[in-house]
Amino acid sequence: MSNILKREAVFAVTGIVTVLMFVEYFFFPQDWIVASTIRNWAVIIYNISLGLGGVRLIMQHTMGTQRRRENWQFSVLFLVAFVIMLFTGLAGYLGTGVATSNGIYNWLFNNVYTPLGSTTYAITGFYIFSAAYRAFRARNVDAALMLIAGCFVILSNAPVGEVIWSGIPAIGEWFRFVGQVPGMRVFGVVGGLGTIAYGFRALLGKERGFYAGGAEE
Amino acid sequence: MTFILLILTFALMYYYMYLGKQGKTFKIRTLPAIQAIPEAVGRAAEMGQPVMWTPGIAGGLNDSTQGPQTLAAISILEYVTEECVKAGVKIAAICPLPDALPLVEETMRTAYMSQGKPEEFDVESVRFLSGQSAYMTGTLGYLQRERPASTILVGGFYYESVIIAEGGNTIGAMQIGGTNNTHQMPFLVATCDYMLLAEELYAAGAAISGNPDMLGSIKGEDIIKLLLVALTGVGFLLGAAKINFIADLLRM
Amino acid sequence: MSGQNIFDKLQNIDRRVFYWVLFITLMVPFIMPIGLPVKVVKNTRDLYEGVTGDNINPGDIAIMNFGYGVSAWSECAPGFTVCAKALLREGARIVFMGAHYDVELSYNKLRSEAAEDFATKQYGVDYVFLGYFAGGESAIAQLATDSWTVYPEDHYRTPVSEIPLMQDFHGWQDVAVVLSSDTGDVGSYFLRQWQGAHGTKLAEIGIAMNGSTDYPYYLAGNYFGLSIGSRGGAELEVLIGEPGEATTAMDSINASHILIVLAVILANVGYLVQRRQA
Amino acid sequence: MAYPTATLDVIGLWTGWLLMLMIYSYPLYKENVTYRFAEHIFIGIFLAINLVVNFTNVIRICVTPLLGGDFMMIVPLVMGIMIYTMLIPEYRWISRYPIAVLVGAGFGLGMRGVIKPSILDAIVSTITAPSTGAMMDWVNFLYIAVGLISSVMYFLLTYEHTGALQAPTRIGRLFIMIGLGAYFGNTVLFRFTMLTGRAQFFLQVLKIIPM
Repeated sequence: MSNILKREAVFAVTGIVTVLMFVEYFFFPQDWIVASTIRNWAVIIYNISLGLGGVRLIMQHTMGTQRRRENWQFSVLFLVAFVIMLFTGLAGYLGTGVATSNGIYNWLFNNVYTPLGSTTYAITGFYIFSAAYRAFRARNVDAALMLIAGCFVILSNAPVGEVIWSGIPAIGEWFRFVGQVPGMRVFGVVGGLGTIAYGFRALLGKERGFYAGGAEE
Repeated sequence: MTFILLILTFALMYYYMYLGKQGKTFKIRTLPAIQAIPEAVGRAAEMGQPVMWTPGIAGGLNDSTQGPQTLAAISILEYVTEECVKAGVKIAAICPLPDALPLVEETMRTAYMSQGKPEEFDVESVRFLSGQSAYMTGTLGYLQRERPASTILVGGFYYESVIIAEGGNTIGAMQIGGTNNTHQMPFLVATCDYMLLAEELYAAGAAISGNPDMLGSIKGEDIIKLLLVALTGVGFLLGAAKINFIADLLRM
Repeated sequence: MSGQNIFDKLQNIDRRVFYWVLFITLMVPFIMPIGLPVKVVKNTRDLYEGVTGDNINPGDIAIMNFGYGVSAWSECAPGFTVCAKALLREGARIVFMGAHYDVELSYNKLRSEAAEDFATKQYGVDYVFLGYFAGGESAIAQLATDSWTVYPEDHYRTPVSEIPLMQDFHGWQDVAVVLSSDTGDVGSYFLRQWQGAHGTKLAEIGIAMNGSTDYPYYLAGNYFGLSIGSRGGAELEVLIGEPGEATTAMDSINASHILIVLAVILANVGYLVQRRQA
Repeated sequence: MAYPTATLDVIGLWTGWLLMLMIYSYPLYKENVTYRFAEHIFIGIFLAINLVVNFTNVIRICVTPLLGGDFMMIVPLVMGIMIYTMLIPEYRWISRYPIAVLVGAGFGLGMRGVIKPSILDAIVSTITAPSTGAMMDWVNFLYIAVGLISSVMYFLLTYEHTGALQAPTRIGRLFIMIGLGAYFGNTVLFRFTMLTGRAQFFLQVLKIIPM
């Protein structure tokens, strides 16, 4: 019984939901209330599940602080930042319906979260520079082709490419709009097939990732 | 046509899975990235440092293209964890995906159990980091502080791939990468020692298990690929002669 | 490492040297601008033409999805702003939505950048801001079939049943065009669940990084137009005749792109000479 | 936008500027205490925003309709809460049900959605000959077709790349490398644009250039 509940029934639910999505796509081109409802549920479940990570992270840092693990002071910093932001945000939401209506939340959002988000997002610029420096070396034909395509695209993307040599934009555009098409298209084709095959295997209970220890605790 | 191709794919996969069950053997071609996993774990054992696994932030489970990548990454995690338990190496799983956390934790727990050492599983070896930028900065911090000997960067990655992989390079870690996200492949190719490109990521699970069912399904998939190659080849020749029969057929 | 010759060193320059040089190189053109002309490519022109002239009618409903956060403003906002201006000037009605927590900030920025165009329009009638959505592809598929379940209220908590524009928007059949600007995958959700499933007219105002994956879809006709990165934004600014942020950034882009190519050349000179010596 | 004048806004601007330097101290120098400081603040604040936004979202799409009489909404609400059973070892299995719904929807939407745009349209586009007689268009037509065929063959996973398959799979790999190189090049533009934005912010806060 427990195996049925813990494993088979779980697969059945996955399979049924998947099939409902197929049925809608192929037989109800306008809309099908059953699939639509299930999808709406999935959206809601997903939203609720996002809180789980939060619970885990708080547990992680609280334990780190209690046990005075290395760098525990930073766990305290994390918890303080978290608590202030959470309560001010909720206060704003419960008060007016919009979280940013709370002054403290809004200030932290604009002046801490926003610049930090932009900063960390842009940090890739540095790393891509060193990655290009190391990877773009003509070690063999494969690497040389990657190097040539990469450099022409880089130069053609910037208006200055045309100033250096009038042929750069034409060659760069060829790489961007023709040269790379087979390479990119193949990822669509085989990636798509891979998605279908993986889904099929998982639905049949063959993929370890999905049934993740499903037979027992 | 979509319907026909979907059914045909299922049918072929099922047929070859059936043949696999009947004893017909299929082999997956050598995937250097998978062969390198024991080496990566062995390196960590020699150096007395941990192995880090992370699946990227893109793969929410209800996401059609990213979710399967996370699940494939979890298949690889199970194998890596088993190897780590055998070698007595610590493994840290840094997971930024809340909905995948239960699977990650259960997978590792199961791997420890299968190696007869359930008591060694430390739930804190699964670390959660919320949000992309926080995940990235947190992982960089982890790399610098714990200095893992090897990193396994497989799954649905977004822009954090190049940062985490360059962070791994900085500390001299051996790196195995893998993703089906085209936009991150160039960076993992540039920064990792071994790489699972696109569908190879999904096939890795089958290669690891050696399960005839799974290998059969990959064979079925290959037959579809050959069919598509043939369609493209014939379609190209007909198309060049301005006969659009195949294109019209596929548009149906 | 005293035995290192110059070619060894060229191959192993400390990454921090590059990082410093790069950051400084990006700053210099802001202090000393150059201003090179920007050429408009076909995919950008197709995007612009697809949202102007005969291709869009007054009253048509357009969805504009902020698939980018504040962190990607430099890349996505200029092109997105031009398209919003163009649609408003054509009399189209716009439904704004977003997949990032900070979508409100991106929306506010758009409002201030296109203040003159919004000034003549009425909220709820000519445009509406639905705010953030989570739920990935399921949510986008759901939006196509039953939009009101994804957004029972707009961002300001007004029930959609009380918003005039929303009376005409229940699903894919009501929408003339979808423009998505993404750092992630939302554009591809629209591609599969709207364009692929229902043939909706769709275009992407994408980051340059995704130009390579987006372009084959443009060639195949899935996207009617495509703007690629800040360069695409600068091209759109040329097309609408209003130079803006992307045009300003082009000088720094020029300088940094030359720098990276120089670094790659240096590394290869070192590598090839050393290989010959060996 | 003009440089702010209100004290709180000016402090905010400088806070953002300092936090930026703290984060960039990692690539420009090395991992250090200021980086760790900014890192932990960021993780904490981000998590809180994450929770607030998702909480409001759940209220909006689930609780409000439920209170308005849509009693079916109790199902996803309960299933969502079921995911939290993973925190209790003996009831962890219950969390598999909501995950099954998420995964099922993901698989269904993915498998049904991927075939047309990613596979069929890609092939149709590859085999549709150019409408013009321009030589270059025909060369490109040939290039893309040969490229797609050989690179799909590279991904044949149950055949070793030897014998008759050696040449086409080798060529396929070269096409893939060109694709990845071009991709890398495009990404450089994207990443540098982001960094350009930060360089501009750096100068603006110092009032070296106008805001």
